[in-house]
Amino acid sequence: MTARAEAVRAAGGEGTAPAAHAASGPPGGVGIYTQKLGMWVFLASEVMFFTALIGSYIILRWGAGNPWPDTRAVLNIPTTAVNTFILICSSVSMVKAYAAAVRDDQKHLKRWLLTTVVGGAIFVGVQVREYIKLVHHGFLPSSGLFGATFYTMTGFHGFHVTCGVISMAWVTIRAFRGKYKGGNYHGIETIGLYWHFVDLVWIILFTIVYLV
Amino acid sequence: MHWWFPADASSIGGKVDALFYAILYITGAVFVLTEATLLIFIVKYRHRQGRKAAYVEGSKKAEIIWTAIPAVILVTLALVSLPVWAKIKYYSHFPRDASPLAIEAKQYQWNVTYPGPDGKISSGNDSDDDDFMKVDSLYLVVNQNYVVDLTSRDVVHSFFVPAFRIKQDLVPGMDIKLWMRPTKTGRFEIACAELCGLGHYRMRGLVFVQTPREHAEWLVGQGEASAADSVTAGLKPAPAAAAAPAARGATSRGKGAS
Amino acid sequence: MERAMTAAPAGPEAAEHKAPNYVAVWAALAVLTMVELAVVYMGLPRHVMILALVFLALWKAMLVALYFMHLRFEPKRLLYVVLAPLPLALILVIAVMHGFRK
Amino acid sequence: MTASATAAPRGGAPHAGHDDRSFIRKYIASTDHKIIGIQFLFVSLFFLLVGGLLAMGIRWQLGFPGQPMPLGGWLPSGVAPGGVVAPKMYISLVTMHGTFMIFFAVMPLLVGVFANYLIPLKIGAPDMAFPRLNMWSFWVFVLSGLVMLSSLFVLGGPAAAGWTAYAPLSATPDYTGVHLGQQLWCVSIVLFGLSSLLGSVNYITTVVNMRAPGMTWFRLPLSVWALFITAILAILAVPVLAGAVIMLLFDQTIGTHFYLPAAGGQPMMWQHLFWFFGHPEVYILILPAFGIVSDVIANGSRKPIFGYASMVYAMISIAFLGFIVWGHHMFISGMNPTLASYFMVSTIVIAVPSAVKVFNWLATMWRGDLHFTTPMLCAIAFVSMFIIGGLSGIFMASTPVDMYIHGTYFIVAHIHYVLFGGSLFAVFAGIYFWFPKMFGKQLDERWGKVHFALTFIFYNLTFFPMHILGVAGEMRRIYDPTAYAYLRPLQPINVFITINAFLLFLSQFVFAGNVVRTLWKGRKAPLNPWRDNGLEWTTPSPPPHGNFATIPTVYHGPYEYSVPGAAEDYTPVNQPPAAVPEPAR
Repeated sequence: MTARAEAVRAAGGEGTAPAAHAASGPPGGVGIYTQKLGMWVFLASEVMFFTALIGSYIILRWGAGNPWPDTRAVLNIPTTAVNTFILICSSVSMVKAYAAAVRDDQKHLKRWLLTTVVGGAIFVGVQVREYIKLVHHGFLPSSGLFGATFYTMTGFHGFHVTCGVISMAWVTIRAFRGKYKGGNYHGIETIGLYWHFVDLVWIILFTIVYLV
Repeated sequence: MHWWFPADASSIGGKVDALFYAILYITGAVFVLTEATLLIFIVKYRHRQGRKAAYVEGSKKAEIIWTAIPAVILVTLALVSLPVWAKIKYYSHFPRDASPLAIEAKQYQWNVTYPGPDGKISSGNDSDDDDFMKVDSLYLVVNQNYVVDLTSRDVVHSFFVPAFRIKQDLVPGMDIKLWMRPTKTGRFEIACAELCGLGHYRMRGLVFVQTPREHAEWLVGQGEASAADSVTAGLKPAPAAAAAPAARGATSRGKGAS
Repeated sequence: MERAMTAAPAGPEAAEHKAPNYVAVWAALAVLTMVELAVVYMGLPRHVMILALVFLALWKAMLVALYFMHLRFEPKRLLYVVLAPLPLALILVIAVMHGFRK
Repeated sequence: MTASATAAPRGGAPHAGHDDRSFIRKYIASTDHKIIGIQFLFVSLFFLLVGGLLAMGIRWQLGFPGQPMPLGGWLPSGVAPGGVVAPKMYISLVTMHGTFMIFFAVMPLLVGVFANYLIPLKIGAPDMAFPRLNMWSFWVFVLSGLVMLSSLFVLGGPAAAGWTAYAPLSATPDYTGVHLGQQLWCVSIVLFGLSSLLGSVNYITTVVNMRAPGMTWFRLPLSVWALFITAILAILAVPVLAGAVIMLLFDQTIGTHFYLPAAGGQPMMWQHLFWFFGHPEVYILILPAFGIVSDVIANGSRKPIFGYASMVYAMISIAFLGFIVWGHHMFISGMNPTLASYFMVSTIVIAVPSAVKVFNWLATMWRGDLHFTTPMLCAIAFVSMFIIGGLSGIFMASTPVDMYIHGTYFIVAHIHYVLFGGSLFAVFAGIYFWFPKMFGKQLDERWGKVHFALTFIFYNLTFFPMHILGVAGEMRRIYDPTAYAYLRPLQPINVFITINAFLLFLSQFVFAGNVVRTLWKGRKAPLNPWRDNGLEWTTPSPPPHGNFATIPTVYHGPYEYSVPGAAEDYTPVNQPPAAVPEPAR
């Protein structure tokens, strides 16, 4: 940790040597390369976006004291629990892909990326199937506050996962084309951050929407 | 020509105005000082041949002073405002001896519900509902406390009586209470102060602040007088009370009667 | 450009910390999810259940953030970027909850 | 990821001389932060014009209620029968004026233009961290602006629920009769939020990671500090608006009830979410102005900015406090009054750092050598107008006084003193100051001063009397104030304001003419016309693609004017100190 901090300070801290800076690639002010920093800043704003949605749910349900249906009677908890597990697994395969990229293990990188995409796609598929069933049972966004908040929160999460799957697929294609060779793991780590964030949001959503 | 506050006609008006003037004097003084300083600097330090600016990067002392002074003034202001605010808006500070009223706003009118002879606003399903309703007109007795139940049927409105210095939003789905005590008799205007649709500008009502006697006479005229009101109005108690139910059909009554 | 960016920092930054045992974290997440389900079907008093669930969810979220997003191994300054929105989110929700007049 | 990787020319040198990009890549789908800044400039000046025109409609109706507008006969009779503003059109005018001015004029003028143009140049970077993202930020902004513009022409008219879009008025067409217009408003705001997000991620990352060697945090010019803090505010506030607006859109379209009380929805929740965004937004609209004005005043006074560090800390504390004061927009909304008391105290506290900034600007001018160039005049006007706007804000902070002036013209006066007298004067200061950098030609100083003088006079004559209207109790967003007996005596003031508003509007054509004339046949500007210290003046004007031939090294702070013993009264930040061998680390 300290050795690393030293390295960072030398490479990119305040008062960088001109040569080190010129490429704009090396870590700058906080010792974090640009894409990663940008992704984290973006995720900070995503936190606020989900705060608006989840906060509204909390406010409408507990703050305003609205009557709430028994979620377990409406939603299929076992299926979603399995689905949650699939999403967690895809997060694990993502870090495995990242670890493979760091040690330049192209075979495993491709394999784990593929696993991640498939996991994400299964998650989205199960969610869509869940939606179709719910709609068939007459549970709609217009069915009271629970319907509204449920579809808005899970819908926007699903939208994020879908975006994630699409960009993961693209990253996978790039990986097969050999774009992440030679320890070039920045792209993998950056998209991975987004992927884990989406997973993290789902962990919260699963608990407060389905279980509570 | 009247280009300033409308004449104050409620018990809290004086306090609000006093706070306003206090802030006006403080900010006025700051305004004059800062703008005068600015003008003096503009004139005194304008560029002239051979002048060179002094190299001054800052002064801890000066900065501490001009952080502390506004802080003290402003915090004092907050402390002075707090009790006035509490008196106006905290439910715990509402007067105990107040008469009830209910105002329901809808696009674009004020439905004022008055208690009947029983002196209470009945909840909607009360069978012996003797409340009565007036549209856009609020009849009050001078120096009498009122607690008003504010509700809205459609969008957010804002109940604003400039002469009383009172404003309170009416939010659909919420039940908000407000108290007031008119201190001057006369006719004042009620305005809507929150955009509520294209008829917002004509959502106008009137407050009639009456002496107890005038008010009792008005009640009798409405056929809504209680025995006590009739006495105040100078009528004999028994006949007035007996006559009341017969005359009541003339006025629309209860909530949602419009 | 890409090549220029990647070559330099790869060494010190990545090799710095030993990769955490991702499988262990994954197992922990799986177990915690099962515990959550158990809590739901155990029939605990409602507020105890909610408290337990929120605690478990935060625990899982922490695991993901610390190990999968390797916040544990990042400079402190990045942690501030990440944590900055959380108090604001809390303030928003708590204030609005108190904004309703009971 | 690849977005960043593609365009940023390393070190700038390779492209500096010969630029072989096609016309489209160079001027339309450009990833060059300077072109994007200039694109933002012209697009948002156009929206400023649109917003101004809408304001003229409002003022006509208020000054001369019920009389046909000049040229009003051209409008369809459903909107303005016989050229007279109809009540519904009036509400739409008010709504769209606020929306265009805040989201599409002032915010992009301050952030879109100056953050894009100045940040890389001032910190010594070849471009933004993510140039292609930056291009998308601009084009998404254009798209959102077009959506908003198109809503003016759809059946049912544009949004008519105020720029604050209070639910439930905005949440269902039942109350306004506006269907598509209100939905387009929501779509446009969400797109706008996306654009602002893309931009802000860029600004933050750029400032953090791409500063030139020696450009330490406390050597950043205050303009960069301000834009950086603004970007943080935007990152944290705008997504909340996006979430809230999306829920509003769902209420309008797919039958949810987030804000509709019929099924338990909460109108108050909209207000909280909106103002949780809305108050930081106020600071998004003023912090960049603080920064620009600080740079210009130090330059015009030929003196270091007084108390640089406390200026930075003041902005940081304003930014933080800005997130916990939103409730002061809701004192009379039916919110728990105890909560209102907390908000009053936090609001009062936030006035302190603003006061510190004003005093520091005054102290910067003290014992200076003031050059009254047009940018300096605009910056001084900013300080003097911001004093008024800041002081009038104190009235609102006091809850009992706010109860009376809330929703009156006092508020209208206040926000225009802050947003026009404040932000727009700073925008003008910035445009006059950096125009030579952007286009290599200097705006005519004489016409600039004429524009300044006319704007300053008519601006004050327009907005100052609004304080009086407010004290007399005139509500805002009132179609016809003469409907109220107690407002009828105020009509002469309204007429006076209207006449001056027209003159203020016309005065802006002096500026437009100056810009057009200068671009067409202006003289070439000297390399450093204001004898400024900033890094941006060390490259040619306009700077080549990639900005700097070699990445400069910074040796000292940005405000080293009139250093004792120096030959010149300015010291560019990249000028190595004669005596000290090593830059401070």
